[in-house]
Amino acid sequence: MIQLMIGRKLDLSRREQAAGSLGEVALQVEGLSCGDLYQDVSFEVREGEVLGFYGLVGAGRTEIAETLFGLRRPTAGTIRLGAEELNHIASPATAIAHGISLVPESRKEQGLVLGMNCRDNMTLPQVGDLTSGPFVSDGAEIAIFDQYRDTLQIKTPSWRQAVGNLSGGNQQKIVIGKWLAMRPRILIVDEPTRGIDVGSKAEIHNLIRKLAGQGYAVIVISSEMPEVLHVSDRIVAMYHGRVMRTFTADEVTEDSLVAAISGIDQGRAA
Amino acid sequence: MDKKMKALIAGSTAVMCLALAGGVSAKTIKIGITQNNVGVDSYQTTYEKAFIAAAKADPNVSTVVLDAGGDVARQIAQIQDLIQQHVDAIIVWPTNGKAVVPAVKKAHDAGIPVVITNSNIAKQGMPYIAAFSGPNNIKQGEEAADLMCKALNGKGQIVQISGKPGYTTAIQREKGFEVQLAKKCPGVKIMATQPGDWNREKSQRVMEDFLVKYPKIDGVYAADDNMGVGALNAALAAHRAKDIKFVGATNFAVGYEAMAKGEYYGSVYQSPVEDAKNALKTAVEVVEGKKVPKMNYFPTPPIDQQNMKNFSKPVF
Amino acid sequence: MAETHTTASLAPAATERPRGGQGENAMAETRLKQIGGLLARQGIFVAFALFMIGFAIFSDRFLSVENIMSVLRAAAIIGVMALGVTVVVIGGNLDLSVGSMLSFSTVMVVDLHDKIGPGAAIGVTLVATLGLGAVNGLLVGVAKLNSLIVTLGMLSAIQGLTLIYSGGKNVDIANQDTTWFKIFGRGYIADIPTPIVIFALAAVVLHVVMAYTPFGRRVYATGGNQTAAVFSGIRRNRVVFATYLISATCVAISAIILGSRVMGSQNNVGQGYELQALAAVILGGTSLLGGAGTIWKTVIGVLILGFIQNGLLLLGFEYYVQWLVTWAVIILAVWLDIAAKRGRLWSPIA
Amino acid sequence: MSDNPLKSAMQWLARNPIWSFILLIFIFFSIANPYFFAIQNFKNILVQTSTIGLIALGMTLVMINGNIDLSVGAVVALAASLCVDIQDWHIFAGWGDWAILPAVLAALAAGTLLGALNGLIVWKTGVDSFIVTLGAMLGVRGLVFVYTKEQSFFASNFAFSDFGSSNIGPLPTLAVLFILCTIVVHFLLSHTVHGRNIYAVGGNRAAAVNAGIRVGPHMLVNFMIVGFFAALAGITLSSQMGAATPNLGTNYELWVITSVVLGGTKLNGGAGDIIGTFGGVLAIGILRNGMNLMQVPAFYVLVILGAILIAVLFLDKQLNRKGKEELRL
Repeated sequence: MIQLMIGRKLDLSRREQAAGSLGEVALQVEGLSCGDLYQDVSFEVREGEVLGFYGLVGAGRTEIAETLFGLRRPTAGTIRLGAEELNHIASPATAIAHGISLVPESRKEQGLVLGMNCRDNMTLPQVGDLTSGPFVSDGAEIAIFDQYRDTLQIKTPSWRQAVGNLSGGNQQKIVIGKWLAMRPRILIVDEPTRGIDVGSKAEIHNLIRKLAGQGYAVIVISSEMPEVLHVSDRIVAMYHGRVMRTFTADEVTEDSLVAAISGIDQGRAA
Repeated sequence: MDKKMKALIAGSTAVMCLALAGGVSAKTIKIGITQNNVGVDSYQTTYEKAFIAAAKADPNVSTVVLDAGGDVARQIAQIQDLIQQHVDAIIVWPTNGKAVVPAVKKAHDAGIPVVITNSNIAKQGMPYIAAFSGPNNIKQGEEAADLMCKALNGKGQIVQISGKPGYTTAIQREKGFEVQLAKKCPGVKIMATQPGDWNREKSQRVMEDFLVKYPKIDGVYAADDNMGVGALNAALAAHRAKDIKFVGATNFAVGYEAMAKGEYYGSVYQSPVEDAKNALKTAVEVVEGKKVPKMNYFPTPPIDQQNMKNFSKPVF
Repeated sequence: MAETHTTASLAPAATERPRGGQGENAMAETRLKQIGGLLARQGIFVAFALFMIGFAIFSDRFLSVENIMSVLRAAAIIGVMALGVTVVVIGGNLDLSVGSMLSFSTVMVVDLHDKIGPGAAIGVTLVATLGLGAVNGLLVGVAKLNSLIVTLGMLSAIQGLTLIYSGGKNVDIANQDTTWFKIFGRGYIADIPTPIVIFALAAVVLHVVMAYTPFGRRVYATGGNQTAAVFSGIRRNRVVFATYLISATCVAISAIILGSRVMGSQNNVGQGYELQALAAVILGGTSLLGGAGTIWKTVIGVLILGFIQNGLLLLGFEYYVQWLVTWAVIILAVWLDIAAKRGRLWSPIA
Repeated sequence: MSDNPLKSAMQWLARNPIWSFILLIFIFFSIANPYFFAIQNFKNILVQTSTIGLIALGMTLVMINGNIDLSVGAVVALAASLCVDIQDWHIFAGWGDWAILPAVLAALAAGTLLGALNGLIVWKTGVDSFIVTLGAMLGVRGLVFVYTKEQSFFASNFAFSDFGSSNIGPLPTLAVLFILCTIVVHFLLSHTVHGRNIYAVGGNRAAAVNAGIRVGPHMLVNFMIVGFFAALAGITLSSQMGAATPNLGTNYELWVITSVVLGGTKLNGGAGDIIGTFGGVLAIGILRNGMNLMQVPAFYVLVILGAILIAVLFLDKQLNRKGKEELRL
């Protein structure tokens, strides 16, 4: 029945190629809680791995991402980044310093300054480093923009274009480019393809796989089952602020995934 | 304790003590005052201090000192509040001579005598007040016109910098000056009038524009010395001060000094201390049932470079 | 090249507004768009030039060097303040406390001049003014309270502080002719009045800071979209705090010019200046929503206001006519500005 | 069981910090000053707040819309001047007390028209209302001086000022008028389609357009309402004084906005109500009255008012916090 709902079969063939090439544990979360939002969340991500977070809206996935990015203060638990163990991450600036990047859920509200041009948006997190003397270096900025425009195939007449005038897909690519340009160790993408056209969707999916292939630790949060199944190596299923089960690529089935995120097999979660 | 309180601003807190003490002994006279806008210039502040000091010197008097902050509506509210407190007399420094009439009538109807201070109430309000105490602003305008006429030997072209538009003192001084000049000194022409808002910097800016517009200016009349000195500053900067006679009103310390230096021709001397004492005395006499004249003007003589030795330097 | 990247990034929030009515009057609209493209960048210049020409026709003294210098000198006081306000507004906030802060600082610098000497007076005043700016910055930046109300409250509170400090009295400098303090308001540097030099210098410095430094970029981003700025790792608290410190510094500089020019101060000397400064900022095309605007256009806004006042006075109009004209000018200039940016004259609001 | 009403009252106060604040200062002044707690004084407070209060009613609507009107102070002066001047015109000489009627109507019409002008400019040009009314604040004051030629007007007919100090039953007429208007506007905002649209337009303009609301005319109407109330406030104020001065209403816009925001209306629009505004107006009125009675020196009053304004905002922020796990923006 679920197969009918989704309308296509699972494609797990691609997974084998990724297996075995995993690197160090980039991020390990232990018993992380944040008030009523989520409780006792534990997981780890390795370099070269895509970890999917699947669940219904309100399951606490975005809030976990925001906590890892220093936007929320957890009430319990630890966050281990490489060798370093932290109780919390103080601010997005600290998160960035630790090599974490977050492509947020809402690109218009959280991802972009719509009135600002493409280049300035893309270099915003690192503008403090792109300087010659006290001034922003035009050349360094344009170089970064050109690089990611080509890599991500962003369609814009010029970097001077205000991002508000771009299509949804290109806007999203600017946000992704902005965070790739930070060369993070851990890239978190929250609903990376919401509200963008099919072509761009596929491009972004391929990109995520490619990034993992290059050794990034990637966390993908999505409410679309095909997406999460397509890009992830492992999937964390959440329900009501709790991790119900973590699936590996081999064991995941649509039935079990749906069961996990709707709280049906609560017994197994404990 | 008392010393520390004095150190506090304007000693108003001390007055509160007095007011409390007043509650204890029943025989004291309780007088409420609502001032126009303390702090807008030194005159009003000095007035307030002198008033408080004078009240303190008289053991039979306790006071309630309020400030309308230049807002007519707030002044009316304050008069209502004073009626509410059943004071023995209310002294009003009108923010506007016409607008306070009904409130004054209300106090009058409640049996509380009202003394107007500094600038007078409109004639419609005269039946409801016990007395007026203060300078004669129209007369001051006239005195300034006479000074100007003397300074220019009856011939020349001048500019006028008036007070803040819409305020009684500004209007009366302007009127007194213009009428008297036209009558007594037809040879002196007013080329232009602009408001300086009782603000020295604004007046300086206005004068700078006048200096550009008129290649020849023989005299400047400013509705107070604060603005007069602003105009003088502008003329000094343009190196034209020597050709211009400056006449002001309400002699300020800066005006007095400029006069001593010979840069400023003259002004009208008006002491806020005198003003305050006069108001309190009038109010006390009214409460005590003495006969007082309705119009209690205190003298405001003209002051110029010749006779300034006879006056002490203003404290504000 | 120099200013392109900021101006280009200042695209209007037009994308957020519903678009409609395209097709009809297409021809007229394209033409308007072409003119608009030019005006969007230079509209305020055009308006300014028209004014100057208009006044020059009717008053032969208007364009004299003497008059221009005199207007600029007087406008420098509000001008420097307006520069600081521009930074705050670009950062997405308002500062209505600058007027009473100016009164405070002027009273303080003039009062302390005779007590502790000009140098120390300037130092103490600067510190005290920055302190007030820091209070604004803490309340708006760190406590995240609404800037309009905070600075409105500060307007009242600082007014009271000034009166408490001075006891309500005017303050004056005794030896006006001998103190070196006179250079700021009355002096000349290479035949140009010092206030103009200071204003120009402040404008250049702030323009460079806003257009070419990472800090400037962060201010634009914070004003443009506060949430996105935080999500980009910008420490919003510090940025907003800093904008208020800049604003306070500008006020302190204005106060020094004002105190030196007048050689005295009243407690209400800056009353109403906050709105004049804000009007200049708005005339310069800085959006009250934040994230857009430029320093040098604020300079034009200041000049327009200064020359209107001067021009109407030279033409012999009553003061209240100046108010009526300013009413029309503010609305027309801002309308012209946004009409050019959105490419159509009338608003798309249904 | 018995503490339930108390508990819910406490919760209500926590959600509406302005009323807790009013309670606090009310108790404070009652204890601290012997003249405060008196029926006559409460009447005074109501009359004194009615001016700012009437304007605040209209301002609440405009501000929930996401707009603002800074020109109300100048409109107060214009309406007051018109009202007091016109009743003394020669053509109405034979009308007796009825001469007041055309004067009042003219003043109300002027206020409503200026409101319409502001609204029309905001609607048609798309210029932000802050700018439009900032200009109007200056321009309308200019109109006042053009009309009055700097003169104050005095109502020679005492019937006009008697109205201002008259009573209906035990209550002052102006207080009754204010309370009536409060009820009417409250009803308008909470029980009519127009009221619902006010929130819709302020909350999300694009969505309001999609829902078929004609946003432009809608905002125009609200600007007319605030203009009307500013004019009405000008009339009641001038009838309290029996006179009008051209500087009347200076800075009123600041106090009106302050009261409205204290009452919980959001500056960005979309939220707020009349009960809250009434509380905000009352809070400032009580503070001013109490400080007058206690003779707080004028200089300190300014500091205290400023500090309280910020403190209430701070309190509101603290009370509306969602908790520690809130997003730290």
